[in-house]
Amino acid sequence: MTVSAFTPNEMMTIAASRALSNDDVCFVGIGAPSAACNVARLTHAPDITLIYESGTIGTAPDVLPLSIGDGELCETALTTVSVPEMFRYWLQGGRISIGFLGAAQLDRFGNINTTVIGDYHHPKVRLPGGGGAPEIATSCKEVFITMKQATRGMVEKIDFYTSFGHGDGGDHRKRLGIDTKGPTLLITDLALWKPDPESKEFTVVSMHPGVTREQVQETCGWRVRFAERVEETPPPTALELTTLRDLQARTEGAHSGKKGA
Amino acid sequence: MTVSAFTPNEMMTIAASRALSNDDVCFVGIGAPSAACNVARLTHAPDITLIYESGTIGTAPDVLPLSIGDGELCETALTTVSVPEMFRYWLQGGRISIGFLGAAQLDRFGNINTTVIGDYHHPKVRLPGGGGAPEIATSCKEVFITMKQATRGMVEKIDFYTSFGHGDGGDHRKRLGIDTKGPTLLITDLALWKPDPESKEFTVVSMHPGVTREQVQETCGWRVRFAERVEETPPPTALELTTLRDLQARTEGAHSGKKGA
Amino acid sequence: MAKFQSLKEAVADNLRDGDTVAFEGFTHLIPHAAAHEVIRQGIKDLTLIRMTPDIIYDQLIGMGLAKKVVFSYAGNPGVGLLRRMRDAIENKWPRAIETVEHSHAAMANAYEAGAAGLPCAVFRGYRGAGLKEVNPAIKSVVCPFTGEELAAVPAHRPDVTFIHAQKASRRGDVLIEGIIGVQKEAVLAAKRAVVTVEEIVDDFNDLHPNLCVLPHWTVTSLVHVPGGAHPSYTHGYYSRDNASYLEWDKISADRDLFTQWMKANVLDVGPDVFASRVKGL
Amino acid sequence: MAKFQSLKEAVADNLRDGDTVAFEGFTHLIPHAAAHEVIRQGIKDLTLIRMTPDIIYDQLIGMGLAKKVVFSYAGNPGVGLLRRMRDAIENKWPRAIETVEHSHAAMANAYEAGAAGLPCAVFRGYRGAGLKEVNPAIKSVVCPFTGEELAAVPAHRPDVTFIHAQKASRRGDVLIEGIIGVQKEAVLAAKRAVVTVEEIVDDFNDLHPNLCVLPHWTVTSLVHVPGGAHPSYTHGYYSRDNASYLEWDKISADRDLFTQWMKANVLDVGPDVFASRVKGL
Repeated sequence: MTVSAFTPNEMMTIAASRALSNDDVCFVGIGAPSAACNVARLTHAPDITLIYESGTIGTAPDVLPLSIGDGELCETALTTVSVPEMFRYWLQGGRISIGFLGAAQLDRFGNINTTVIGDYHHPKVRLPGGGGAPEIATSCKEVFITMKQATRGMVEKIDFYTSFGHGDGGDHRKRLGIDTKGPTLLITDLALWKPDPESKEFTVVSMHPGVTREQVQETCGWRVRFAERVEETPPPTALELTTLRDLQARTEGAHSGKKGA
Repeated sequence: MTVSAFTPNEMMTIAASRALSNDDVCFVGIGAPSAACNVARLTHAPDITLIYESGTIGTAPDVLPLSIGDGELCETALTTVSVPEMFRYWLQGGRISIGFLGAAQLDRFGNINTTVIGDYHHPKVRLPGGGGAPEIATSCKEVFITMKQATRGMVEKIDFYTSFGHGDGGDHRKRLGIDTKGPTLLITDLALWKPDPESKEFTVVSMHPGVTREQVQETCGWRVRFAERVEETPPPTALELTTLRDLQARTEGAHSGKKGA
Repeated sequence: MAKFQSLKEAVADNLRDGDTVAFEGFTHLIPHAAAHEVIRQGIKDLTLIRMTPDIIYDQLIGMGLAKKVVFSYAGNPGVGLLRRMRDAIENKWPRAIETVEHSHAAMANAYEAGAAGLPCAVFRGYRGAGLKEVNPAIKSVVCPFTGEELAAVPAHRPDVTFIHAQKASRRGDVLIEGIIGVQKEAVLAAKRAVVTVEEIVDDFNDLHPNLCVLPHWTVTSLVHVPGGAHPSYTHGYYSRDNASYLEWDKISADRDLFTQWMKANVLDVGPDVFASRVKGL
Repeated sequence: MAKFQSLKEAVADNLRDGDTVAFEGFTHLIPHAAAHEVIRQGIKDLTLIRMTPDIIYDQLIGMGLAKKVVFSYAGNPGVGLLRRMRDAIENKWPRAIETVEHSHAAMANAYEAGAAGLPCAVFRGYRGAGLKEVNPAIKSVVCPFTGEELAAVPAHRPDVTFIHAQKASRRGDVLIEGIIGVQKEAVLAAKRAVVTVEEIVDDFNDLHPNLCVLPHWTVTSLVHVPGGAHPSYTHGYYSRDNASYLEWDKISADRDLFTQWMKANVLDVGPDVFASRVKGL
């Protein structure tokens, strides 16, 4: 295996990790966000503060947690607080710089649905729901979203507003009295997107190596806007890729173990 | 010294201690309440739970604290919580059975002033203020009041309502939506008083040994009501008196010590 | 005052048909043994409160014991969806259930308000969120100083809360360590509280003063159930049985398989099996 | 991000004339050394917030540095009244001060709300109490579910909070143990926080997970001042100097004696004297 070969998923995680800095305080969701945050911590941002909504502040897990409340998170944390305190003092208190969210459905303004497909009261599919997302979306200074592109997920109109992004765009957040920035970055397996400064519509600013505009459009349910100048995302470095793969291998080993393993 | 000789102060403290039981959870103020609660704990109520507003729950101090937050309270407590938690979960949460209050001024309905003598905005004497009292008076299931009788303290009309007792009497508490009992016992150096079931006016139900009705009236600023049948408070037992005196001697020794003592 | 009981007695004495009940534990310390005893006793028409319904509510719902679920995240953590809960919502199997859905922040604040004896929780939440359109229990109050509209939800006041904890002292005080979640609040918010513990120790004399401790007079019943959180975990005792969480995804996918599994692993056994389930974890 | 500084720098960098400032510590861990540095620097027109004003506010007020005091209990704990504060209120010496008076519950809730980023605190308080007639900052909100009227007070949001704590790690994380009071809330509610500590340790790797810890990114300045709470105490380091509290009653009773004492014991010395003051306690 050469490190130059990488999957779109790996590129997505690594691109997300690069958007994080040493001074960030991140509210981390499980899955891709957790991998990205920990890759950042293990590469260019060793002092980044990772917070999981289970109450663990300043965690440094050696393997990725399967759940948001794995023991490893508490054992490696600076401190572990109660869940009400987490939501009151730390999230609502405005102390989180980056909130990471995933999405089942996403629209061009960064509004997210993870609640239901179909009508809320008679859903076609009942999804897990919002968890911390409604307040993560409005209390964190900025929100990063990660998801794999698919027309099923990136849709013209979401079925339910689990969490608010830029609403109908423009100054919609401001009109609701929300003074945080909201979604400032969307990291997919194909591209990096940023909201247009005026309309707040997500706009492709960088495509990952080898990705074409057609691929980006084909996997997206709305008509994609590209920035005037679209960069190419630098490919994963050897360090980034081995860090991610080592982390995932350790994680696999730790979680697949049956009793006593 | 024989144990049969006792001071009015000692009688007051011991009479107060007798009103407490093993199952009580007491919110303890400094001074006479603290002595009474600890005498109860050291005699007939070893399992009583003492709580000080500094956050210490289930304390068992060997000496009486000088302040509400002495180290001894924390060292002997089951647990020590933050002050916001103390006021939210433990006091406001309705978990305290007895709140103990003292008073600079008291009226016949158990309303207390510890804030100012004279006008609030141009006080003759600025007193320390209410501290925890306004909410102790309404959140504890019952309130016990201790004070030494004096016409200066037991007055027809208090200058300021630091904490609410029975207001103007009758169902005044209920009319304000307060569903706790309020003052149910007043323990002075001369007598035990209980509110009349209807009018809620404090009524002498027991006088301490050797005390006369005249003494009670002379030291009280309102016309005293006596119950139809006034008991005589049993004098301190040898155990009660030695327990109190030992506690006070230990306390004296601990607090008068200069540095390094 | 805390009473030491068998799990059977503790459940029978405290939980009745139609009660509102919270089982709490945030990934950590989930009271599985207690939930299984409720299932064995068939206590029904329950209103279940829980931030993350998780496997135990999937089981209670799948067994037809829930009439309503109040929740904020209905997933099998790290695995996927709750298939029995979905089946109840989407297909009314084995019965229809009502749902009251909140955000985590709202649920945590509602427990906090319950513990604090308040009628409602006030927080900055639900701004722009769809839940306030579909959940009539989400209202607002206006800050009298700034004019800001804040979210308000009713305080949680369960009839009974069940939690699992590390230790009880002989007097009945309870120690919770590690990821403490909302358990203290859930106990203090409830009329009655049942706590299963890994271990009973003589006293708590040597504890650090600032740990999460519930005094004995805040607990109704105490039960010694080693392993009682499995397949969740107990910090300091055993690890999370991640394989069981993955396995649940398969078991819960099929009504028959679910029913068989519940019979073999819940209905036909007792709380003593939990100790053996955590051996080697 | 926490910066390690001298006390002189930390005060000069963070506190300005006219600021709103909280010095917290509930009997325990009162930041005396920091208050004395503020007095030496003569920073004035301060709005002082503190549940129990205590000796340090008596000193700041007596030195004419306060224009307003927000408080809930103005006493010398276990001793009596605060004589300098009384002199300012009753006789405007050395200057008139404005007072905003609350109950402990209101003050604790106001810090909690400040830490939680809310504009106001909502609680069940002040029922039948006279303070709500004289303090216009006490208002109410109505529970939208039960109709109950609840008290509301503005959140505390000090420009600066000063606290004293046991330990800082080299990274700047802070540990508070024992009677933790409202210090965590007071720090999180403030725009800037200055923490004096007894000791600086390499790291906090061996701490119990559930202690009261402030991460370094919540603290602005850290200062190593052994004994910095004297005559208050630091759990695990030295005891309360009760004799000094009793002595203060005499010193503060007389304006001249007070002025002389302040010169000799505050103005003419530096923070290094605190270490010697706690020897043998």
